Amino acid sequence: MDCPGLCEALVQGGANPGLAQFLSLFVGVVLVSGIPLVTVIVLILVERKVAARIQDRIGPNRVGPFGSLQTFADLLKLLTKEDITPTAADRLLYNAAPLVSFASVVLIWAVIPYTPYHFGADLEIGALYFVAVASLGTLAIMTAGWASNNKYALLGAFRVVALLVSYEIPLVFALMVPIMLAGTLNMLDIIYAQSSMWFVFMAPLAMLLFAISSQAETGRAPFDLIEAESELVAGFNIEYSGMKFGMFFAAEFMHVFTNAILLTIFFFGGWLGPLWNEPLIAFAWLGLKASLIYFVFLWVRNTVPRLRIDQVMRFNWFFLVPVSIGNLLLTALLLKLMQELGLAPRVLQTATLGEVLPMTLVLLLANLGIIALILGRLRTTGRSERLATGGGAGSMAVAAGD
Amino acid sequence: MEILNQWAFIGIFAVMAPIFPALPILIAWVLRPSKPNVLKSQTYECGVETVGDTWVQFRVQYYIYGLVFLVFDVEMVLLFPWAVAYNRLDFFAFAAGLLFIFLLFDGLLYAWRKGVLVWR
Amino acid sequence: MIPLWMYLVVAAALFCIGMFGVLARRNGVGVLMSVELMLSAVNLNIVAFWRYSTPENTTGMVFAAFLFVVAAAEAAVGLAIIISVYRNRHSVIPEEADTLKG
Amino acid sequence: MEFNAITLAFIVFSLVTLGGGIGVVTCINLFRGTIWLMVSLFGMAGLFILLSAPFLAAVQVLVYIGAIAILFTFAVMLTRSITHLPVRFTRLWANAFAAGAFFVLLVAGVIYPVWVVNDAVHFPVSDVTRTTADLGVALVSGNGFVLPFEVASLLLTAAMIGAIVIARDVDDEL
Repeated sequence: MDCPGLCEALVQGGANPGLAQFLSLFVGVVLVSGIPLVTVIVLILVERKVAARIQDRIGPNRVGPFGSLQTFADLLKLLTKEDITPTAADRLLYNAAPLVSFASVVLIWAVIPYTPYHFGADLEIGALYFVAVASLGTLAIMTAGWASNNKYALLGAFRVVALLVSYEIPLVFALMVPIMLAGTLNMLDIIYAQSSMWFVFMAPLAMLLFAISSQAETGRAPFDLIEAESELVAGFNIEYSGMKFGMFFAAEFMHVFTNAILLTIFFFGGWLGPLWNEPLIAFAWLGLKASLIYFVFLWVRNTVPRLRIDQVMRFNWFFLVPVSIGNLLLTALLLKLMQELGLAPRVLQTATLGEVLPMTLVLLLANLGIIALILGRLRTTGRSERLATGGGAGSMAVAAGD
Repeated sequence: MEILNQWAFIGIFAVMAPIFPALPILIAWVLRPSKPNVLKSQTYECGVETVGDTWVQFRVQYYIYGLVFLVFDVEMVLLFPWAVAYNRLDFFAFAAGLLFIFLLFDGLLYAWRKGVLVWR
Repeated sequence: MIPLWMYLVVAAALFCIGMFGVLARRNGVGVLMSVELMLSAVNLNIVAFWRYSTPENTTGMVFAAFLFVVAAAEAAVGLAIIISVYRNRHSVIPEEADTLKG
Repeated sequence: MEFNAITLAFIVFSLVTLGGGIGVVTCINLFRGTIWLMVSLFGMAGLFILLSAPFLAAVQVLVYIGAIAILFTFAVMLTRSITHLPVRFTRLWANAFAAGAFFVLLVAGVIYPVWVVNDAVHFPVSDVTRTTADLGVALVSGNGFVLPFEVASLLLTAAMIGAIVIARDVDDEL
């Protein structure tokens, strides 16, 4: 049995090989899952600080230096809050839903390569694993809404689920572009395929589609119409209070950062950067890129207005889905043409910069062409809609598609 | 066995993952006050008494969104191997993928034409 | 390593549970769920046979993948029919919808 | 057969699969039935992993838990009286007996004589298995399964159109 590192040391120390292997895996699990759990505590503070700055406020600044202990204060408050379970609720499912919701996000981190040498599991189907695990979250929301036995919760859950499943289609079609370029589902191989050129230069449109739909998957602004925390009751988690609500909340925060990390891995080269062979530097690159993307997500969240559900649905079915399918087909066509002409390497993992440059240029130009076309069409559609409604503000938000 | 070792990690992870959120909930269960009363544990409905049954009839459009998603999801399942193997294949693979997606797109086009994807 | 017959027994048991559901459940949605169980049992059999007899071949995997397609199509159309019948007759009991008229 | 981690995993996944199945056919509340179905199919995904088919396991979770479960829950809510059906079963004992007899027949008549005693195929002939990329090559290469691949797409499109026609409200017509 393969048993390196800690496991080997344990066996030499006289432990049972099976037990040693289990223990080493267990320690690995705790280490890997510890990273998202620690990050989420930091993220909540960062999110509040950034939101405050964007809205010209100061943000939390009382507890600890610069308010850095605010999250712990909130945690203590949540721990001592009374936890009300409505009598009409289905108790088992009501209690299971927040656990599944949180677990569905933590589970994604099992396949994330932190450095070239440190990762949880190196699965052959890593990218598909992420899509599959993320779909557990949808079921958790459905269960939460149903088990609360509340009309608003159920209706909220139905709307979230309809939104989530809709936006999963462009998400996966956009994800298929880097997979096709790299020719593998393995997360490490996808990163190595970008060693001479990041995929964002070959598929900027797929990157944008992935970013938009993953933002929608987290249910945040401008897609937070179901929660609408400033106007409506909270949607599917209306009956949840105390720590159980806190778990839904933490899962959402973690999901945003997870999406930033995934975007980094699929399009921005993961831990690739100067001196990435050093584990610490590689980890720093991953963290830096993901933090920048996370900041952009926060920026979008705090500046873009909330959309109505019909607008969100229309935006998805009449704009994102066809564009993502068209993008996939166009990339496939160009890639195959260039490969047949000998202008593109078939294995990107070992290709040099000179070999990938022609295909990058062609794909980049094609992507920019589509983006220009879409923007032109949006402009004309938007103008005609504004004229038709007499300059109503609502028509500006989503003027895509038909 | 190397592969199963990776999956053993996922297995332990899957058992551990719900325990992480369960721990704070358990701690809260010990710490929190618990004074339930009839009014407090009623179903919340904007402050007024709950009216009628929760299992209200929903519109069929939710089902149709789920249906279209299911079809796309299964199509994606077959497209994933196609995308992974794409670099190894010749031009015929593109034609096969194009036809596959074209057939799928027909269904989407039908749904558009019937207007079932417009939220109402 | 686990011998093949153990997988076959599990698949057979699941198939029979599904069969019981199809025969006995009065609720149309319950019947469809049981059909999904039976299809899954078949899928387990296919994958087990593939793994134990011809793992160097892709045929078994391809078959299993197509079975997912069939299961999805079955669920989609079956549930649509149940919804339609329910709307017209306010009943989800298969035996009560026997006139074959929408 | 020695007792090791794989055996333990097999037992756990089998119990989850069969327990979930029993939950599906016996539950009163259909939403819980959907959850039981997911539990059962989740266990089956574990069995797929033990059979070194991780792609199929991921697809199992993606398709069943991600999509079919959602569809079932929507359908349960659309046909609301379903959760309060007074009678769960028709001819409970006769059907239970039939299913049990069929199981005994399968095990004693087919599985035991052919695969336990006969020892025809007992253990995998090789540990070399095919990957997702090989599946992709088989699906779209000319001498592979390209025709079934396209027919699958056609079948799904037909199912989608058919289901929309059947399920659509009449007043949804534009």
